[in-house]
Amino acid sequence: MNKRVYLDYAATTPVKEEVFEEMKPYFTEKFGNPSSIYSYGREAKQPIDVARTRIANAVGAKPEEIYFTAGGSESDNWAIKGIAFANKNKGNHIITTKIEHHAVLHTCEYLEKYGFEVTYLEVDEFGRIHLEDLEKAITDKTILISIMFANNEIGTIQPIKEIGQIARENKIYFHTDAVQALGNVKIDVDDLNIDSMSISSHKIYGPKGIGAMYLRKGVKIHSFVHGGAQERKRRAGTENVPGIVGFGKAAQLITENMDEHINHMMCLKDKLINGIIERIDFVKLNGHSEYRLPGNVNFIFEFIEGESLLLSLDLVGIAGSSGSACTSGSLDPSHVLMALGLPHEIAHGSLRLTIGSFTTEEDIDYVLEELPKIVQRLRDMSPLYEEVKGGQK
Amino acid sequence: MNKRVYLDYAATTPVKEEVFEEMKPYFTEKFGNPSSIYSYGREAKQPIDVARTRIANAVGAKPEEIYFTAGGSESDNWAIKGIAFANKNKGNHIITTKIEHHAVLHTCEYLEKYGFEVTYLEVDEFGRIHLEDLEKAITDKTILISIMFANNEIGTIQPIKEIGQIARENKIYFHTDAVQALGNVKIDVDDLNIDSMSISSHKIYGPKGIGAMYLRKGVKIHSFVHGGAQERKRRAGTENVPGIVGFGKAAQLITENMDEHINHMMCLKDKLINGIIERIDFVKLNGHSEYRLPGNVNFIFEFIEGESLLLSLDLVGIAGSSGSACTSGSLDPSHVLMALGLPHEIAHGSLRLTIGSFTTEEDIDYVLEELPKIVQRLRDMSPLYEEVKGGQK
Amino acid sequence: MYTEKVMDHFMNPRNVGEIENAAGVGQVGNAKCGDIMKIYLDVEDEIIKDVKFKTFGCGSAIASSSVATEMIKGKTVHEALAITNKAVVEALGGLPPVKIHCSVLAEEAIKTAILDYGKKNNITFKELEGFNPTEDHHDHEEE
Amino acid sequence: MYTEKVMDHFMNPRNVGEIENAAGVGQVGNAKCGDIMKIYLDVEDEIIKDVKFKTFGCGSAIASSSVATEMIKGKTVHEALAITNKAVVEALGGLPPVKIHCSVLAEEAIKTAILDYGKKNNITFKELEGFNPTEDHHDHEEE
Ligand SMILES: Cc1ncc(COP(=O)(O)O)c(C=O)c1O
Ligand SMILES: Cc1ncc(COP(=O)(O)O)c(C=O)c1O
Repeated sequence: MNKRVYLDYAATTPVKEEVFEEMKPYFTEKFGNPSSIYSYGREAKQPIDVARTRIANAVGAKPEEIYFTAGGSESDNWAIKGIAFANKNKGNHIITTKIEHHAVLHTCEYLEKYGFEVTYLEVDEFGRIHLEDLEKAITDKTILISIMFANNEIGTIQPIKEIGQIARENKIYFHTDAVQALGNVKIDVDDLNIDSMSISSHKIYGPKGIGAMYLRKGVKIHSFVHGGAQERKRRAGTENVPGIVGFGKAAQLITENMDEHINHMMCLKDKLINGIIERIDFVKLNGHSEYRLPGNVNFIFEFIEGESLLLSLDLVGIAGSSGSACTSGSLDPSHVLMALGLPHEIAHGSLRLTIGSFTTEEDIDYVLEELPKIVQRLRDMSPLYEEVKGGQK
Repeated sequence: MNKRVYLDYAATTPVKEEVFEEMKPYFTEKFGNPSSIYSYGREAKQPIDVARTRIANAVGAKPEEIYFTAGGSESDNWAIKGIAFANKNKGNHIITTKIEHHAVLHTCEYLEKYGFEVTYLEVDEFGRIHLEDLEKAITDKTILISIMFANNEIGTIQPIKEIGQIARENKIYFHTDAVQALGNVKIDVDDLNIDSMSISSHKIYGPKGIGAMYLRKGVKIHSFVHGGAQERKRRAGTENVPGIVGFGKAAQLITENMDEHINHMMCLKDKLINGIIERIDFVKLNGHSEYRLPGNVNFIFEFIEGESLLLSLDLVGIAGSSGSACTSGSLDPSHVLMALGLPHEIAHGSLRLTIGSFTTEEDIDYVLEELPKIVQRLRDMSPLYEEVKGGQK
Repeated sequence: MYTEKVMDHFMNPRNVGEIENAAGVGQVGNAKCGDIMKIYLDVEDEIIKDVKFKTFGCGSAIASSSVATEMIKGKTVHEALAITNKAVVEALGGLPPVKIHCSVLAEEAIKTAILDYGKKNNITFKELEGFNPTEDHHDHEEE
Repeated sequence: MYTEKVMDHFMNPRNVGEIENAAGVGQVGNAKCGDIMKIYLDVEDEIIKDVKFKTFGCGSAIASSSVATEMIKGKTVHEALAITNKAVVEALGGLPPVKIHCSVLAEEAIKTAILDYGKKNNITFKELEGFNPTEDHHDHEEE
C-alpha cells in the first residue's frame, strides 16, 4: 500500500505545521509553571493569555469566559455536571437529544442516578430536533438544555439560535457541544444565545489533549477538577502550556481562513457525494442536505457491513469511519443512525468520510475509483444481496 | 540578567530532549485517532500501549491498572470522588491529612457537601503523620484513606507502607498522591499496599497536561469523565497521544537512572542546606532530615517575607518558590507550614528551592553567593529585624 | 488488530459463492446484529465434496466463514461436526475478544447446514442432539 | 506582574531607615498577615523635613512604602494627609488587584505617623477624624 487518503477529519486532524512551530519552545525551553512569579513563569503565562484571546475571538466570547480543559469530553462532563449540581436548588430536569456524543449522553445517564431527570429529544429522519418538541419538554424544573451544535456522525446542524432563544425566554441555561462545529460553522455565542459550549483542539488542527469550555459570565457552575487556583480557580492543574498555545494558534488560523476552508470542503464533499450516487446502487445519504457540516459525507451501503467496508478501504490506503456496531465492540449500530429511524440491518452498513484542509481532488477521485469495486466485492459475498439479485432476476 | 538558575523542579520540569524527540512524530505525522481501526489509528494506538507498560513498570503495576488523565489534579479528583461515590453504600468516612495538595484537600471539602465526613490528620513538626492517629481515626464507616506520598512544599515522605498495611488490615482503600514522589523515591504499589495512586508527567521531565491514575484491579470506582470507550471505558476523550508517549518515555528514563539521579540531587541538596546554614542567621530548615525528597530544600528566613525574597532572587536569575500568602493571593501562608505549627509571622518567610536533573554545583555556588546578600538587604528594611537587633544591642 | 491469517482470508476468501440444489444449507445470525452466514454443502457418501459460503458481516465474520469452509472441505460430515469455534479461532491465528462470536457463528453455520442435510436425507446425527442455534451469539466482553 | 516603577522602588527603595527621636512614628499591618509598615517622620513647622520607612512584606508593600515616602517628603502634613491609596497606586503605575491592600497600608502608615505627631504635639487634625486603621486590610479579590 502506497497511497494514503485520510478521510476521517471528524475523528481527529493532524496538527498544522504553523501550530506545531508555535508550540515547540514550550516543551524544553520556556517550560516554566505559569503560576510562578519569576521569569520562567511569566514566559509561560503570557502565551496562555494570547491563546485564550484567540479562542475567545473565534467564538465571539470574552477571554475570561474561556476555560481550558483536557478536551471535548471533559468540557461536556464539566458543563453538564457542573451546571446540574450547582443549580439543583432550582430544578432537576435536563433536556438533551438522542443523538448527542457519548460524552453528553453518558454524563446525563450518570446524573439520572443522582436524582436528575433527563428528556432525550427525538430527531427527524435528517437528524434535526423539532423546536416544538423542545418547547413541550420544558417544565418548571428544567435547569439545563444541552443540544449539540453539529453531529459528529451525520453532520447535521441543529437550529442553535432558536434553541438558545427558547432557553433564554424560559430562563434555562443552554449548553452546546460544538466540538464538530468549531472551524466549520460561524459561531458567535452572543448572537446564538449560548451560555456554555464545549470545544476541542484536535478537531481543528491543534494538538490532542486540550479543549475548552466557554461559560457565560454569571452562569452558576461547580468546579469539576478541584485543587489549585488555575483557570480563575475553576479548573485545577498545572496548565498544559504547549497544548494551550497550539489550540490558540489553531483557533486563530481556522478563524482567519474560515470561508476559504468551508468552500474547499464543500466542493470536495459535493463531488464525493455525487460521485458515489452515480457509481453505486442501493445507497442512501444520511443527514441533512442543507444543515450539514461542510466536510461530512455519510452513506449507507445496503447489504454490506461497515467494518468490512472500512477494512477493505484501509487495505487500499483510505481511512474512513463507520457507525457499525462491529467497530465499537457493542451490539447495536450507532445510536445516531438508530435515532434517524433506520432499521438495524441497514444501519450496520454505514460509512462516514470526512473531508478536511489537506484533502485534494485526487483523493476524492481515488476514492471514487476504489470504493465501487470494494462495495461490489463485499456485496458479491453477501447473502442479503443474493436475495435482492434473486428478486430482480 | 544573564545567569539563570532554575530551582523550582517541584513546580515543574523541562521536557527532556529524548522525551520530546519521541513525542514529535505524533503531532503532524502519526496523528490518527487511536480508536480507529485503520492504519492511522493503529500507528497511534501501539505507542500508547508501550507508554502504559513503561509507566506500569516504573511503579510495579500491571499496564491495565494505569489510566491516563490530564495530570495530577485530575487523578486526585478522580480517585477520591470516584472511590467515594462508588463505595458510599459501605460508608461515608474519608481520612486524609492537613498537608495534602489542594487537589486532594479541595476535593475532600467538596465531598463534605455531599454527605461525606472527612478526618484531616495532624502532622508533627517535621510533617509526618503518626500511625496511631491514623488507627484512631478509623471507624466502621471509613472507606478511603488518602495520604500523600511526599509533600510538595517541605518534601516530607510519609510512612506509606505502614499506612497501606493499616488500610489493608481494615479493608479500607488506600489512595496516595505520589506526584512528587515519582522519580525521586522507589515506588512499588504491591509492596506498599497502594490501591490507587496519582502521578503527573510534568514533574518527571515529561510534558504538561498528562498524568495517570494507578488503580488496583478490583477497586470499585466511578468514571470521572464519561463518554467514549477510551481507557477501558473508564476515562473518556480522544487520547493525548504525544502527551502519553512523552510521559511514557519520561517514566522509562527516570526509572532507569533513578539511583544516579537521586544521588546527584542529594549531594547538591546537602551542599545548599549546609551552605545556607553556615552563611545566614535566623534560619530554620522545614521538613524532615531523613524522610525527605532528595531535591527539596525549604527554609524559613525570619523577619522577611517570602514574595520579596522570590522577587529579589528572580532579579538575579534564580527561580524558587515560596509558601508565602503573597504569592498565592490568599491571606494565610501555606497550609503546610501552618500545619507544622509555625506561627503565621514566621511561616510568611519561607523559601523552597528544589533541585533536579539539570542543576549543577555552580548553580548552588551562585545561590550561596547571592542569597545571603538578598536576605541581608531585606532584613535591613524590615521593622521586625530592627527589633531583634535592638534587643541584641 | 487482526492477524495476517484473518486478513488473508478476508481479502482472499476461499469458497465464496452458492451451490444450486445444495445437499444442505445453513444460515445463522441475523442482519440486526450485523452478521449473517450462509453455508452450502455438496455431500456425497457422507463426504463434503464441495462447500460455499456467503457472509454479511465484519472482517472476522468473513474470515471465519472462509477458514471454516476450508476446514471441512473433503471431510466427512462427522469430522465436520467435530469442528469447534476454538478450532476456527486457532486456524485464524487468533481473534480479538470482541470477535469470538464470529467463530461461534461459523461453527453453527456448519452444524445448521449438516442438520439441513440430515433432515433432507432422514439422517439424525448424534452430534447434533440438543443443538439449537440461537439468534444472538454476541457475548462481547464488557467491563 | 509588576510595573517597572514598582520594580524600581522595590529594588532601589527611597528613604529606607529609621529616624531617632522622630516627631511621629506610625506602624500598621501585622506579621500575621505578612506585612508591616513603619514610617518615621521628622516634622518642622508642619513640614515633613524627612521621612524614613521600614517594611516587612511583599514587593509591592516595599514599593508602596518607598513611593509614599517620596510623595510626602517636603510636603506639609496636610498635604500628606490628602494622599490616598489611589494616588500611591497611580504613582507606581498600577498594582495587581490582589496587591491593592499594600497601597492602603501605605496611606494608613502615613496617617498613623501624623496622628502620632499630632498626639505628641497636641494637634488634632480634622482630616483624621474617624481615622481608625484596622489591622486587616486584605480585601483580596475572590470569585
Ligand atoms: C503533591 C501534588 N499533588 C498534585 C499536584 C497537581 O498536579 P498537576 O499540576 O499535574 O495537576 C501537584 C503539583 O502541582 C503536587 O505537587
Ligand atoms: C460531538 C463531539 N463531542 C465530543 C467529542 C469528544 O471530544 P474529545 O475527544 O476531545 O474528548 C467529540 C469527538 O470525539 C465529538 O465529535
